[in-house]
Amino acid sequence: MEFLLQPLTLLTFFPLLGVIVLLFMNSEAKTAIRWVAMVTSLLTFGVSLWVLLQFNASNPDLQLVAKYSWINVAGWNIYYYLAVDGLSILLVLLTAFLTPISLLSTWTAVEDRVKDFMIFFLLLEVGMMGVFLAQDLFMFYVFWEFTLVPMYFLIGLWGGPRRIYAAVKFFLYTMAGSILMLVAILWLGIYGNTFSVPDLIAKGAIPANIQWWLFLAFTAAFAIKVPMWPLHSWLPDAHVEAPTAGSVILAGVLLKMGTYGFLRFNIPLFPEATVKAAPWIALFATIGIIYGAAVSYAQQDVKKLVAYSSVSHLGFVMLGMFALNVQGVSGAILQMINHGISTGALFLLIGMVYEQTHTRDIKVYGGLWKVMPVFGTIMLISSLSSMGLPGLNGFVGEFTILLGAFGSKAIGNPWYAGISAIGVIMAAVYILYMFQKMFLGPAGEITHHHELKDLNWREILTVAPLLILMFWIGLYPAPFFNLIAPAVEKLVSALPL
Amino acid sequence: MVPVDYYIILSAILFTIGAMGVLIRRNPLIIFMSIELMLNAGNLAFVAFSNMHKSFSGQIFVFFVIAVAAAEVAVGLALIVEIFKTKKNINIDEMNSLKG
Amino acid sequence: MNSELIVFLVLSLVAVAAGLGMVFSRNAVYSALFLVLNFITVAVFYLLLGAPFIAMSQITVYAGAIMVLFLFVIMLLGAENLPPTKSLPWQKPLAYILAGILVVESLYLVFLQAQPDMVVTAPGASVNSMESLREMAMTMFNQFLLPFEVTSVLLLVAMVGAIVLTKREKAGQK
Amino acid sequence: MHLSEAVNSGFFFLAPWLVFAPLTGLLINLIFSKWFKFSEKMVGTVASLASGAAFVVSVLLAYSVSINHGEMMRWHLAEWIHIGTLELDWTFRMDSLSTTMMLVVSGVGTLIHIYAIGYMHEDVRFKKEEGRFTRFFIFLNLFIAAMMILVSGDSYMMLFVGWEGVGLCSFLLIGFWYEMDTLARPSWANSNAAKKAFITNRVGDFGFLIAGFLMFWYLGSFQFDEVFEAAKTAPDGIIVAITLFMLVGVAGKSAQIPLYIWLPDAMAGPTPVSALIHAATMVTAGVYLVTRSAEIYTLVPQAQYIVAMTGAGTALFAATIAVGQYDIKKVLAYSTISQLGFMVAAVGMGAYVAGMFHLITHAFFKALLFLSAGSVILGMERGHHHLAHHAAHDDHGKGKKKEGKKEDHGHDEHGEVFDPGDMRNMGGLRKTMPVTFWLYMIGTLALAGIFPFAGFWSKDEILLDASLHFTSIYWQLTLAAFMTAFYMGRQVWMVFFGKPRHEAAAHAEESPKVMTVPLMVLAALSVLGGALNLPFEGFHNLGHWLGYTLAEVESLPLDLKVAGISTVLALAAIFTSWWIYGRNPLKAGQIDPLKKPLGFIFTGMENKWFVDEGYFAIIINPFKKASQFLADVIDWRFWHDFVHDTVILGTYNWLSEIALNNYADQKGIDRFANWLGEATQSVSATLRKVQNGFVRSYALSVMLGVVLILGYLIFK
Repeated sequence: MEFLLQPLTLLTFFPLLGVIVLLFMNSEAKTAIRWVAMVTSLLTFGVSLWVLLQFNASNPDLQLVAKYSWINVAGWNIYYYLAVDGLSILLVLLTAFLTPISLLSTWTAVEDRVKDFMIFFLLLEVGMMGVFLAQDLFMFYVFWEFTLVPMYFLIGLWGGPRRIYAAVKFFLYTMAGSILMLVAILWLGIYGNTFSVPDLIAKGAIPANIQWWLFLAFTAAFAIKVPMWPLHSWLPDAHVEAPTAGSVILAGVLLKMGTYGFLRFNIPLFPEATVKAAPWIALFATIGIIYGAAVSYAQQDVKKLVAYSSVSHLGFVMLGMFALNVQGVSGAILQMINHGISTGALFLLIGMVYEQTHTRDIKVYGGLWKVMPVFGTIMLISSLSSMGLPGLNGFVGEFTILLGAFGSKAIGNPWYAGISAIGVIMAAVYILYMFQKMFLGPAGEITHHHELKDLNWREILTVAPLLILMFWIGLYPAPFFNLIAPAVEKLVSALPL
Repeated sequence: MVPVDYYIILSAILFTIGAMGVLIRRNPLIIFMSIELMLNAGNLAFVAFSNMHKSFSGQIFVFFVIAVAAAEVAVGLALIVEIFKTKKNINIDEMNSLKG
Repeated sequence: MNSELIVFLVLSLVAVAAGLGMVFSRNAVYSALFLVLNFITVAVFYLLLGAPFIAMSQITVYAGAIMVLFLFVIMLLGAENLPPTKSLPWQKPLAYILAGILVVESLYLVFLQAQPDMVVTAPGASVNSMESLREMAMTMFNQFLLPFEVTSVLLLVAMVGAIVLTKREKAGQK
Repeated sequence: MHLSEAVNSGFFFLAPWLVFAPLTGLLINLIFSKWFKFSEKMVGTVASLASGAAFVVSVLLAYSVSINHGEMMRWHLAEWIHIGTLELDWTFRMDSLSTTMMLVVSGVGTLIHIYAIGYMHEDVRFKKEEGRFTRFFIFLNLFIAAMMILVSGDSYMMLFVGWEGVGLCSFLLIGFWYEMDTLARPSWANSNAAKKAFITNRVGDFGFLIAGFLMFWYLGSFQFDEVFEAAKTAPDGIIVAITLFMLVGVAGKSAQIPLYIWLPDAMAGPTPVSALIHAATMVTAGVYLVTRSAEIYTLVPQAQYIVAMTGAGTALFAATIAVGQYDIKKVLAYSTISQLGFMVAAVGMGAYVAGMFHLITHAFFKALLFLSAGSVILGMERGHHHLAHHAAHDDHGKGKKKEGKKEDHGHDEHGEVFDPGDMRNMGGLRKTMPVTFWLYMIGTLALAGIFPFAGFWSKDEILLDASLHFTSIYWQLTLAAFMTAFYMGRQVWMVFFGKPRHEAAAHAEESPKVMTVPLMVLAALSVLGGALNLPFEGFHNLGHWLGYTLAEVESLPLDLKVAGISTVLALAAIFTSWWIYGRNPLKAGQIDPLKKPLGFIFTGMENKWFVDEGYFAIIINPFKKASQFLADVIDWRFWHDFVHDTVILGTYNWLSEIALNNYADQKGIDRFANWLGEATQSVSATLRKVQNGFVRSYALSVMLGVVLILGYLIFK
């Protein structure tokens, strides 16, 4: 009982309660099923807030530790080890926060096999929580792979026309990277005689040449997940085919698992290799920023456009993270949240209009603002947040990232940041292009243009929390930075710079 | 004073009778009853051994067997009723949809 | 030869006869009644073996509840006599043969390892029945608490299962 | 704080209300206008009051600064971004420079708010569409708020927030009629113009950002005073880089070469917007930025020179284009670019007071001109409307209402497009719109720099400064001033004199009071604005006032030679324009009389020297092509389809099928595998019979198993 009442254990496995209840429900009682899932996710969010209350922001170390020996054979010390610190607290909150919002967005969008959908969704939440909270490599790997399964089904069962292709590609791509990571994890476990990350860090001093290989193996898994250029090819497929809620979670949380992986494992476990790799990662990040922005401008499919914009945005995150100074890393962490909020909102909104028009072709839209003023306004704010307008959240992240990268000792020269700043211009180009083609201009050719209904209260309620956060982070990000600052300082100060 | 062996022999005989019932009857109800008889035979052996070893474990095991048997009968009979509803017949030989 | 042995022998004859009767009765109702008889004799054996609580359970649960359930179902489905079929011609002879072998085998086994000095203690001779009941309860609720609880879950599941299986589908569906 | 105390020590605590007041107005209109069904007047009043409140706060703050003898005060509202050594706060800065800007922004802003109530009501494009009217005022209030953040921020980054915020408002307001073009035909033109403005500004912002990064890593802060302090000891190269990158930002926002291209297109916005944002306030943000950074600019004369040259070049270049324009607002737009060039040149030369002075007077008279032009356009619209009604008689009257919902108001009944802003359609408006005419005249004279209007004093101060320091700049600016007077003369002759060249001009009607009264206020300011800073001993009020903030302030006496030359040139220009356009007024359909003598030069002026086309050819189209290529060919067909689906998947299939099946295994493994398969099949066919489906026979086999096992146990 004591075991179950630990905050983090409770947080991770709380959605399972909902799953159990759902299993006993009649699959025809769709509304009741939705409510059960909704209430579960809201309660999970409540638990996450409870965790936040117990979280001590000034402590840079792992907190609320739940550590038990789990598998202890043949000298392998595998722990059941959950803990949270400044690096992960925001992501945990984001996960708990986005899940109910995504569920709310499925209220009318998902009509068949609602029960299965909700069960998969809640299972996905368990997996994501586990990824962000696990401090044991083995346990992390279990959760990491576990998230694939529900997502695979979410794309494969409720997706668009090419969903099977997209789902399989998503699955194989991630698996391919994970296998290298698994090898590295096993090596580490045998080498350190433990799988617990803090213990491994404390042991320290992995030989430099081996560090390099391990770093690459972990990078393979995480870079695919992020996705870093040029490993992004699965992302447009997955995003375009996934149902709205799936896209939201995919962009909002699943991609962050990759960036978080770098933060949690690569940087502290392999500090020498990290410093050595920083200019290279920065190079790829910069290419990703420019490339993603350019490619996204040429898209005719709105969802694809936003998907490619993710490549660009996550390039910023990677750039900031491997600036390896406090500004860059803090900005990167905040930008992970920002990207979840802004891109999440964009996917939600596109999903809402898609529900009415059943097309994502940008050319047939036009003049939507006139017909749907509320929708247009919310979309405008989300777009501006995504392109980094000061006063909204995107700017705070991008600015601190670029600032950090500009003066980063690890990257070594300001050119990457300078070129990436061009990405900020290009973000304006593609975001405004999308906004203009959809919302401005004369009425588009879409046939039932005039029957389009503006957002209803449920839909407004779905995006309202995101909007509030956009303004909050944009205007007063201090509470967020305060949560992450000590942990980031500890992380950065441990690096051999 | 009865030797424990006698009880075991009796138990074995009853068990065989039950097994035979399962094999030769086609009425699932009777088959079920035969199974109950087999369980009873087992129980009898348990209690005998419990007495022999002066331990309550055997008796407690019997208790559990009774509970499981009750559960089994409840579900089994429900199944039979359901099968009867759909097939209008309870001939065990006609329940052969598993045929390879 | 003491009185206890006599009781045992008589009752075991009754039990075997009732078992055979159950198996060979044409009518299912008779089968059920034979089985009740068998159960009751076995309950007496339990008493002889110093297990009064099990004996009572045997009467109430088996002879009472379960058999009533059987009878109900028999009534519900009709105690019909199934027509003979040609489907498994060698089933019956084979069954007899196997049963015979099994009895022989088990008797052989028992006698092979017979320990004639091992005898059951008479009821009430050494153990106060209430005392033994208390001890048994102590064992059950200390040592076997978890299986006990699991049993309750099992019964619940069976209950739910039985209800679900026999539930009448609403009109319109199916 | 008690009022009396505040009167004595200052109203600095009101500083946040500079931003909150317009935001309050915005929120009221945003949230309540629909619920309580605000009338147009109500919406306009709320917005104007909000803006007026900001003006009142500005006045109080200016008063507070003055009673503190110009001492700079800060008001810390909240922290913004604090990471490590990076410390950004929401801190308001009140000194003579920022309060001056506040006064201009909120003062002109409020007048334009009031004017807009009338204008937007009259605007024919406004079809009583629900929410549009409210939306306009929400944007205007948002603009005031953003502009206040810009001018009152205490660090470069807070300034940048306002900087991008006004860029957003500019985008929203240029694209206000997003579903049409300037002639109200369904088109992407207006939204394209809006997008162009935002993106061009973003290019400038890129420069600003880089300047900011350099500032942080080399000077250690974003806060003005700390930056200025650190700059004194920093290497010159860094300061030059910072100032030049900042110049990119200035060029974007203040429409200087090479980023001025967005401003003419920005005229797609409603006229009050052109007046407020694209003439009086937002575009001067760059000038403000340079003035604010005076202390770092003065450290590097070479950078200053580049700034001044940019400004002077822009002033001349834009003036030439203005000569060749026919659209009444386009002329004013290029005039604005040109005048901004004057200001940038001034601040580049270090004549910050002159620059600020011209900024203020320009805000007055250019707002006046734009608003009067708006009045002219509306007058023309009304005339046209009037005509349409007459021509269509009653049967059309009914259809009109229905058609009113569609966006075809720009067409007259022949389907011909009528452009109410085209000066070639006007003429003789002096008679039909007398009030507007006189107001326009005042604005024109002020802009042309005729004594004693405001423009004379401020422009003269710039020219004087240039004549003392940089001769080449002086001549460029003087030439630009000459052309300014010329194109303004051309405009006045074409619009107000001669005979109407279109029926609409003949039936044009005067605008209502709600529009003309704010114009009169602006006209008065345009006449008297020069008094702010007269070039006489003891009258350098503005110079003295800004001197509190700016380290070095020159107070030059009037130089009769410079003033004389510019006045004579201005008069000559007006005379020339009369000679060409006034003496023989243009006839309907006649080509511009300048076209013949100037030839291809005029074609260049007419077509804006083909700069837009150049940008399209050099930057925009290649970018579009490149991104198309990257997306379609590289990313999709090559990387997504070819590499993943063909190479990786194909190789896998090839390996599994061809390599394994055909070569190695046909003989050995394959045969064995086949045999195995067949054997399994036959065995299973036999075994399948056992699986007869009879429960009892299964039970029998179980029994058999039991017997056998027991037997084994016995006989083992």
